[in-house]
Amino acid sequence: MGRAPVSSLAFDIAHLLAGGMLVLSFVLLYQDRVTAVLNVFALQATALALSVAWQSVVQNAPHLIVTATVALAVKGFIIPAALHRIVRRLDVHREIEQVIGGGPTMLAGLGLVALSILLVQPVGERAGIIVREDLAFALAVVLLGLLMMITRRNAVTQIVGFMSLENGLVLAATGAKGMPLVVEISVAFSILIAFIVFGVFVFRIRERFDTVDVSALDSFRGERRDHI
Amino acid sequence: MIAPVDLLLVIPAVAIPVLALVTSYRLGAALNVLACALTCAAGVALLFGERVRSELLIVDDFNIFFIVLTTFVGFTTSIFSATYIAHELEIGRITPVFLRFYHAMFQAMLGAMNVALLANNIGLMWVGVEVATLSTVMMVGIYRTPEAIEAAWKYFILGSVGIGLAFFGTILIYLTAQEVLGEGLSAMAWDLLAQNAGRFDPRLMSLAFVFLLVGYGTKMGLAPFHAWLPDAHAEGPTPISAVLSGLLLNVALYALLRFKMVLAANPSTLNVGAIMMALGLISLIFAAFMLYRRRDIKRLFAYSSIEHMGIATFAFGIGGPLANFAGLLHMTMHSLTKSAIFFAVGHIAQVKGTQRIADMGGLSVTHPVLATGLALGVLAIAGLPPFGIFASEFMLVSSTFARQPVLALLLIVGLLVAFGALILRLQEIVFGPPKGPKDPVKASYLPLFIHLALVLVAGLWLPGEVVRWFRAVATLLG
Amino acid sequence: MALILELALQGLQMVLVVAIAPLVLGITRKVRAHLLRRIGPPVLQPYRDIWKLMHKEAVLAHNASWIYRVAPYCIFAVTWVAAALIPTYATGLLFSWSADLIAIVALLGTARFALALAGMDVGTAFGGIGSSREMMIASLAEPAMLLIVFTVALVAGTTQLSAIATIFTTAPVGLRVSLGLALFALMFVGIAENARIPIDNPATHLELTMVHEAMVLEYSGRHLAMIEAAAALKLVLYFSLIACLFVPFGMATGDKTAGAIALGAAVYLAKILVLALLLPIGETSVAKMRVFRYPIFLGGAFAAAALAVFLLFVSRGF
Amino acid sequence: MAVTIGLWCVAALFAVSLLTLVRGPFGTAFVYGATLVISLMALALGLTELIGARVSTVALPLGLPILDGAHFRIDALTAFFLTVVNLGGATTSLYAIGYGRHEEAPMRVLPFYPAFLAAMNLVVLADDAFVFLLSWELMSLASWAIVLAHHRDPANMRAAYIYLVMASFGTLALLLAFGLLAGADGGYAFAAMRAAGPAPLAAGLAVILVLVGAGSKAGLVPLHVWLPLAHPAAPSHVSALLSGVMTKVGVYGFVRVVFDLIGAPTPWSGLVVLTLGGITATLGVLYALMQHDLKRLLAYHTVENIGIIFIGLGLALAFRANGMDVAAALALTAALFHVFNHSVFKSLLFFGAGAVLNATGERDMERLGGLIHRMPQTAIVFLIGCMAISALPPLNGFVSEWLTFQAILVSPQLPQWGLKLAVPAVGALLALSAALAAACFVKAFGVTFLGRPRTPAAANASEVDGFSLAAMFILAGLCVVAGVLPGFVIDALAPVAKALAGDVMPKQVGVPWMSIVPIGESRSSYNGLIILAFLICLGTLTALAIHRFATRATRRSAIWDCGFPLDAPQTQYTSSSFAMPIRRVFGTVVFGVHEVVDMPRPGETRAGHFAVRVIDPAWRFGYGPLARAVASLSLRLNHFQFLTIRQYLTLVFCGLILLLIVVAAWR
Repeated sequence: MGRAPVSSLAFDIAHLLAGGMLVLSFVLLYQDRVTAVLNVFALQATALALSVAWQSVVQNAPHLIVTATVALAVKGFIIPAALHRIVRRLDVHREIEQVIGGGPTMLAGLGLVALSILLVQPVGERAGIIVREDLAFALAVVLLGLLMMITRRNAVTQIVGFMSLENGLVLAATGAKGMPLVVEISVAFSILIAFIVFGVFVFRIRERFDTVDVSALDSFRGERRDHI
Repeated sequence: MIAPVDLLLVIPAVAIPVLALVTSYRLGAALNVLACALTCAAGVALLFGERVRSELLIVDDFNIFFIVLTTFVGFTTSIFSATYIAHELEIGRITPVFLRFYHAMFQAMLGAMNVALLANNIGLMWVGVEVATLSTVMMVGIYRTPEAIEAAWKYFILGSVGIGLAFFGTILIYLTAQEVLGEGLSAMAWDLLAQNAGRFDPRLMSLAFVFLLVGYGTKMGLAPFHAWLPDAHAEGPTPISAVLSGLLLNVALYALLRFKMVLAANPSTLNVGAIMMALGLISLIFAAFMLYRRRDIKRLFAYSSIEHMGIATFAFGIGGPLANFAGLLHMTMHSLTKSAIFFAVGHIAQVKGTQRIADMGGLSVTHPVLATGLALGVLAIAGLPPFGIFASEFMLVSSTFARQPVLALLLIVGLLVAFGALILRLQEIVFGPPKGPKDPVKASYLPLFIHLALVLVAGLWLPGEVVRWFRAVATLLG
Repeated sequence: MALILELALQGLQMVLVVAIAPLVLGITRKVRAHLLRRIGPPVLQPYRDIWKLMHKEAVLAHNASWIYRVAPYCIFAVTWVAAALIPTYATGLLFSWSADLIAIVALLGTARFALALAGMDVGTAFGGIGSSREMMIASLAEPAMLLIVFTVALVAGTTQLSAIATIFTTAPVGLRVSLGLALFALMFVGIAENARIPIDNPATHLELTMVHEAMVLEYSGRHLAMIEAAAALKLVLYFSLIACLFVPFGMATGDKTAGAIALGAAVYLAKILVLALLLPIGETSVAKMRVFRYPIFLGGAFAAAALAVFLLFVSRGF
Repeated sequence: MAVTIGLWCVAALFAVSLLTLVRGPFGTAFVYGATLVISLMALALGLTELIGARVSTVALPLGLPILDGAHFRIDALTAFFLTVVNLGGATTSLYAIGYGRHEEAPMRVLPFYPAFLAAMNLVVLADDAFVFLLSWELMSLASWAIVLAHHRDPANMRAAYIYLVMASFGTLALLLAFGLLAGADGGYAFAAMRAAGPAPLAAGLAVILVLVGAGSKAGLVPLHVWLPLAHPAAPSHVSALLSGVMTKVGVYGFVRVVFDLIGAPTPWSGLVVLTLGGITATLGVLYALMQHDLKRLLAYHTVENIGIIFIGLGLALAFRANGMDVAAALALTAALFHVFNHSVFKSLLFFGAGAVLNATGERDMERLGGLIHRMPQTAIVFLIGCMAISALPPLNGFVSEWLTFQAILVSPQLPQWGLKLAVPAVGALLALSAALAAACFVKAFGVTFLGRPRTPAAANASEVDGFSLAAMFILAGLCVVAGVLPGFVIDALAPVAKALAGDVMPKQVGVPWMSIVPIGESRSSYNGLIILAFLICLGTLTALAIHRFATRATRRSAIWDCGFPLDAPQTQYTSSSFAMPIRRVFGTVVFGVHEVVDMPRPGETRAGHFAVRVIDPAWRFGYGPLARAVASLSLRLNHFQFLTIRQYLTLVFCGLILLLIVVAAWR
């Protein structure tokens, strides 16, 4: 990616935090134990919170602090804790079955990062430098989150995938200078996630994300294959 | 005196808590109808008041028509839902508690759609669409059968991902805009965006549109992002299926079109028309073939909704005044017709006690009026005259063939395949030796036949005002 | 006055063809018999047969309908009209233009239609077999006939028989391969249409290969007489068609002086006589065909006619 | 204003149908009586306009929103087809006053019948693409509903389904053609299309598309498959409309677009139409010969006659393309004359079939026979119809085919070698189909009305009611009149020829002795009147003479049958045995005939069996594989209904990545 002017401290820190989130996404992809995944995600949430806080300082937009605290509280502590509970309650397999192995997933992830940089790279003529870097990272985090959702068979890890996707969104939103409604929307997202967790917990949706037993699935499709 | 624009938002907002608290079923249903009627009246009043434009809300040629349509279909659906839900309550498929929840959610959804349509702010519109989605998720799962929960869950997850992607696109649009329009609300206002799009960064806009297309495309049920749609239609209560097909898909497409307008105002952006045409054709042909294997009547018409959304998307993709006009007409006609079909289907499924097409043959013998309604609806949706969809498809196919012969051929292949499937099922349901129970149906035919009458009239004659709006929007869409 | 003369000439032609029809039949039978080393019936026998049949009472099956009784007269009348419209001794007769070659062929089709229906009326297996085969033969012969008409019309520029005759006698048409082929094809078609060997055997009964005789199996008395007469007329019709199309010489083409008329009549009778001599020679030299070899026979006729048309294109180059 | 009157008639018809739909059955007599009256009015209108040869137009504030209203127009062509349509409509209504009484579910026919008539009239009146296609499709829709009248029979359901899908296919083809003619900015008014005059390539493409679109309605091979299924499925009077009239509306569509809107044809388009017509004529009659269901036989014959009509149209195109306008006028007149003739005698024949169906409850000829004794009047009119459709002089069918032949005989003057060689071949095909038609109707009439009854049903049949007979006798009379006085019809068609072919045939009325001369005295002439007079005179004179001077004695006795009569009616020739020789000759080549003979050995006592299966190759090679392809494709795609959420997410992901790559690649 384009070398940034070293002078700007603001850029360096933002760059550091955003990059940290990206790295953590890779770690998430790499993990194959549920508990570890949850811990790593908590870490990423914390990184997000820090980066948002830093943005609020840089853009001197105090309301972003709310977002930061919400992110830290909800995604840093409450939800990981809740998920730990669920894992214990519903004894979800501790081992995460992967659809494609770790190596290929990593390669795919790298490809996605390259793609996102490729996409954002030419944008920068008029966009501020911070915006561009953040955007590249945010896009990469979003795509990696999606990748995680589709390469893991385990409900909990899929929730985590979605949440890291959403981390990317919040990163981008806060990166956009003076964007209205960011706080509200980030809060709304947290509620959304709460709903998902709630759903998993209440409806006992374990592997209904993805079951190997197809016949069981068809019973949930209203039309069975024998009708065909 | 409070302006109709605000009424459109206030009435549902008031109705939600009230309906959530009212315990009596009859009262709740009546209030629901009343609220919808008031909203509809406010929408109609909009036609006569002067156009409004504020930081957050706007009324222009484009959305005024969709607001009237949405509130109207909401109104008719509420009438239908009253009789429908009564029957569901009798056979105990849902409990009074859930019924209160249902009515509240109904209003929430309609209100959210009004927000999305009225919004002059891409963020606000996004919020509207998402709230509408989430409230429908709730209602899809309301029967709490494993199938229903499965459908709702699928809808929820795919919808959430769509939400996220659409939001990312919104952020990108804001980023491009704020470089020109400065920070704050003005960089998210429709009219300003459309006016100044020429000075935005085309690359970022194109990138944004891709995310918006996937995000809102998921809401519209464009293949391959359609997965939630058939099951959500099939497993939820039929009024919800009617509103989903009739309104929510339209609102999502409306959002997409707003963004297309912005892009159309900047010539140096990526040619998104091609992408939309591709997605439209894929949806059309895919859905057309999927129609053949359907055994569940509601799922059948859900796939037909995918098909028609594909047609509309294709129309806007190819662009030009004629095709855009056809697309707008098609959206309108489809929402009226499809909701009418779901009204009929709801009653049919109730009297026959099943949604399996195989178990509901010979309807014209057992329930002639319902059969007539369904037949007219299906013939209309299949694109037969003298109904409105014939007019829109007439314009679309002929003008496309004059410009892009090959695409027109693909288009008619899709249309023909879908036609074959629909007529096959129609004959299976309406004709042949009668099957299933013959007991009379307690139905309100009013909404069904009002919609059909409107579609019929629109197929032969459109008011000059509507034509003027459509022309104006068609030119804006480029 | 002139009109009356015209009518008289037309009437003369009509009477002429009817009058000579049984005689022609008799001659062919006689010649055939001689070729087969038999004495054979006297030449005038057909007159006697028809006369006798006319005076016998007609025996009808119980379920015979009016069609069965009307058909013979209808067939006779149609064949007579068709025969009377072919120029024999003079061109440009009063009604000569009321039907061209195509119409005459179609008139024969009408006669065939009536005959086939009559064959099916009583509802016997023989009648059915006859009708079915008759119609098949006709459907095979028709395209060839049309192409013959096409050839002639190409050369003469008209399908009007007396006009064709006039042109062929007056204008320098010359000897043409196409016309030869057309003649060949027309002979084949004529043999098929008149139920002669090798397509059919006019002198046979109780043979499953018979066509014409199978249709008229139930007939008796005056009805049979009519059908026999019609058959004889049809033979004469084809003879005079060949004469008119391919050897139209000696006809009274100009103004109808008595001399010209007399000459034309004499020449006509001579032509017919020659053809009546040639036909049995051809017949005796071949054997009866199996039913499903008919397509090959008539296919030959069709091929010849088609060849005639195309050769004409090549030669004329138009 | 003529158009206004026409539109009022249409409106009245719609009103009748709506009234019936709302108020329930008023009773058959009312509906058919009303349609009879209205059709008669429209018929009068058509005739007056045809004689007067005026053009009148009107535009209503309806129709396509982007268009300045709905346009309607009456010109010579419209007037002629108005006449044809409403003649059929009037006679059918008259017939149905009697026949309709036997309908068991009248409400499944009554509301749609007037709508069907109205739609057909509207097609003819339409003057812009939208109104045209709208009424075109409405026509299909109404008739579809009627075909479904007896919906409990699965065969009828199948027929109706295939019919509607084929109809919509045709409509889409026409829509594409109109798209070409209207251009990208939608000049959908016919006037605009006439003015535009498309580019040669577009014109050629449009001709093909119209051939497909209108041809599928008219029943051109290989688009004919719906016709023999749907026409028999409907109640007989509606079958008459479908076969006798609606196919003609298809022909109208072709003529209107190709001759009027596109204008300036190219020779090869003439060649294509001509060849297709020839093939259609021959195949149609061959399939007809193989049928033993009376109504299906008639339906296949419609295919044949449509072929003959298209031969004429193709010739007209070819002549027009080479500036031989008189010849074009001749060919066009022949085609339109045949349109009229076929509408007359095909309606007549379907009426007859309906009468037989009523009297015996049978459509299968193998179970009929000897009806001439029980239903004498029906037998007479049916015979006249058979002779007319077999192109036998002096009836009307012959006149139009004779004119077509005359047009064919002009063809050598065409410059193109392809046409030179094709036209005689087509002529031979035409002759072949004429002869086969004769064979086919000998079979139809002979097996149904002659011989001995094969079942009690046939033995106990009774004559039909007066209304039906009246309708049939009117049509039979028309067959004779149009046959002996064709000059009037030809002159009535002159304005049409003038408008579409640019020239007219010489005036016929006033030629001495009322004979007709296609292009000039010298070429050829025909006089049905004199021939008929001669036939009657000679026939009666001979009969009288014999009865007077010879004997009139007659004796009834048992069948002789060559000495050993078999009095079981099953020994008669059946329709399939009648068709056997032709099946043998053409069978293996043209259609996949499949004969199964199971003959017991001598001494075995079991019954022998013989079965024939004739498969329309259009099914075997065309539609069957198509249907199978759709089925298997839908089966494969159906797996997408059974994926898991994660897999659906994968779809979304892949779609997103793909689009992103597109954006990245776009520079």
